[in-house]
Amino acid sequence: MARIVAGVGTSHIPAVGAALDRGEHGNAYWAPIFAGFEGARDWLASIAPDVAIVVYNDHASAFSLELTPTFTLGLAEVFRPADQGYGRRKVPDVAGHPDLAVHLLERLVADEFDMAQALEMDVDHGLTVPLSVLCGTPAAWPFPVIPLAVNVIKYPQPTARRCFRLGEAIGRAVASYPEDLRVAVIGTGGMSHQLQGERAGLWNPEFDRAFLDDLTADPERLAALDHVTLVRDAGSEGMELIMWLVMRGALGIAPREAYRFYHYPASNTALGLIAFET
Amino acid sequence: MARIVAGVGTSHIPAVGAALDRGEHGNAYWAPIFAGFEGARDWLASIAPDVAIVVYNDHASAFSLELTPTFTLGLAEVFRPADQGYGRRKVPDVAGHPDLAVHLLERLVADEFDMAQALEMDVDHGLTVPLSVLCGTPAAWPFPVIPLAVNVIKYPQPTARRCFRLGEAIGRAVASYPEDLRVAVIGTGGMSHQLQGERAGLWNPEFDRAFLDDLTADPERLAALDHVTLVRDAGSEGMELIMWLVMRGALGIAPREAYRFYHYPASNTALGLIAFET
Amino acid sequence: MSDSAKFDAIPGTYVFDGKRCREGYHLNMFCKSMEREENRRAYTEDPAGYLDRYPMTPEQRRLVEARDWLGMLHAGGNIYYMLKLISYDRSTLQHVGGQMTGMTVDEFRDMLAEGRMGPAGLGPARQAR
Amino acid sequence: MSDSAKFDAIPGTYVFDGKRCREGYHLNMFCKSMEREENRRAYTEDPAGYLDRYPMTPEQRRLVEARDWLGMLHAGGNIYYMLKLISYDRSTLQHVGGQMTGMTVDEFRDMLAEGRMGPAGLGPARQAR
Ligand SMILES: [Fe+3]
Ligand SMILES: [Fe+3]
Repeated sequence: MARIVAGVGTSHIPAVGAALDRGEHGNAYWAPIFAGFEGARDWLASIAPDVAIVVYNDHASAFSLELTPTFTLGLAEVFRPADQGYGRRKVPDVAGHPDLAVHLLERLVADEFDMAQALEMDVDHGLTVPLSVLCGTPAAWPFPVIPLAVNVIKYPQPTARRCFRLGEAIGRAVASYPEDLRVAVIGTGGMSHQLQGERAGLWNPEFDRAFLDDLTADPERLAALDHVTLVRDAGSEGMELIMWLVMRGALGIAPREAYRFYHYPASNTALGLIAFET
Repeated sequence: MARIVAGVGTSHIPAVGAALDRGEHGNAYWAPIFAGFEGARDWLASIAPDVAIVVYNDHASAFSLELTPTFTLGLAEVFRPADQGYGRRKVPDVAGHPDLAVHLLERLVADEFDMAQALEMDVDHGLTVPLSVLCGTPAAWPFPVIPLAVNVIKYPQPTARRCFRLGEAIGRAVASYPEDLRVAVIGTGGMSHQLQGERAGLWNPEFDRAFLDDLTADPERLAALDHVTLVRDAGSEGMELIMWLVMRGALGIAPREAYRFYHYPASNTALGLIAFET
Repeated sequence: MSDSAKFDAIPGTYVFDGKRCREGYHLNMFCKSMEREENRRAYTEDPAGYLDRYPMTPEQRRLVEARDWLGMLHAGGNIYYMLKLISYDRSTLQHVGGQMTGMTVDEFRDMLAEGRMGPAGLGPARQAR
Repeated sequence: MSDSAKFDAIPGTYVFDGKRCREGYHLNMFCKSMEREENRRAYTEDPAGYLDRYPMTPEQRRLVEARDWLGMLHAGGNIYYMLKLISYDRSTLQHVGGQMTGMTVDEFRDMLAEGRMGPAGLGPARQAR
């Protein structure tokens, strides 16, 4: 039987990927940040999951205003890094896990989650940067990945509560998969940030610290956050944190925090990274 | 305040549209069928809804295997008839109702329905044939339409229960719209039919009659139908009947049946048409 | 019994599930491409060259070339995608239904008119509604 | 207070809601088109001709031509779509953030380093985490 063994919440800052791709990760600005990733990399290598479900948002790369699904599950054999206007990132293609993905799809739809299903989908920095953060620069990613894209760039986004419930349903669906698989769930985006408007560059360390703490101490408070509070306190793009709640919902009652790293500023935003074992 | 005043369930047989488009609707095969539509047309003209929500399925026209959403709400100003391989149907473009559509979208997502939202979408016979059935051949359709596309051609489809609940949520969402609007909900597809395999041409009059009866007498039984039962008893494409349950869910406790017509065969399938007032 | 075993127990019926969808992906995408006039023209002018664009299995390609509709269904075809190739051929679902049920199109139409295909398969004519 | 009024009460923040989405549709789709090399080339060769393909309002077009990012945001732009035009320009979100907050890029970077943009807007440097 499959089971969820680990969860990660992590920012997916494109500049982090660019720093690595350009070999600038050793400079004064980036070195402390990449040093902060080391502990998570070592930890994840020791966990060695068989497959990861990566909950991320597409940034108008695979989807566009013509059609915006709320939740999209990727069923393909392989996902290519998207061209976001400056060529595809020179990172490995992302192998999928169609068998588990189809199983999740069937269970989630039966469980009244109205998933969109994708058999072809390019994946943007929302998915590839967390892989770089957690795995460095291998010739191939060390595990297959099931992408789960969440709409956060076009109102109305799913509620924090719905995301948490989706995570719980993923936990049930994984537990009903017959093959022995050790599954990690990675939620990406955040932490507090705002790229737009007269409030661009927002930083709210109190909000971020409480969010990290309450993933263990009071996940119910986080699941109850409404969109107005999220935008007001975490910034218009801080809303991405709802994807960490999918991860948290999948981990069940009382996961153990294994690692944490927080840094500001990284590019225009606060960077957070937190790891859990079940 | 807006309210739902009428509901219709109707087959969306492409050959019905073709018979009308080619002027063959008066011949011996089609005349009894078009005669059966008359009562529904007169009834709907007397209701004169301000807007209709048409729950239909796309037949690989607007969507394709690359990306299949479960529920898609159309927010556009206008929807064009799709080219399904023999040119666009020569029927009027379909005007949308973006204000009500955006309101529905916001309420449904807040209510934990994971809608995809479409700002550009061609509509195929699943939507245009019911308009022909109910409105004939006007120079412009008599009311704007909000398309709600449901995946029924790729497993896993949403459950009958989920469709019923979506209808209930649509009822709540319409009731919270501030403007006075009289709304019709039209569910399309079915009735018993199967286009494929050694069982192609399936007809199950007992199932169909009980389905029509229980829309009034026992909607709970219909909402509890599982996919295996639907495919076994109503045929692989009879599954489309789940879209009538969205309509039924939207009508609330005890709608009154206003009209019914049933005919077999029409093209390869049974044709059903039923109308309700709230 | 799992859902998938229950679906398999339904006679003469093919549920387009995850497995068939993956198997039939390129076959169905070829069929869908027939929606566009420029593709129809390209296929007409050079059928083999056009089919080369879609990496089907050799068996799937043979089934397409032979217009073996039941075979395509078994090999992952989805009837709504296949319908676009049927339209390209200027054929109809009744011709295809006949082939799938082992009848001529006229026999198939008679069978429909007499209502002889029930949930359990072919049988005596149904009583009128 | 409605949700939309509550969002409007948040300083310097634009929620990409249904109204902005409709207003900004062609503006955003123009920006998105910059993802593809052939479009970038066509825009570079004939900016006015290329912009003609997207039926923006004259005001939106003026804002695009002037690279008035805050103006575009007010006129229905979505920052993630605009980012594709920012990339085309070989500019950065820090340059754009500076323009939107009325700073030079260096002032904006200093502001970030000092953590002076809180939920209520600009203020004194935040205490380190
Ligand atoms: Fe992001
Ligand atoms: Fe249909």
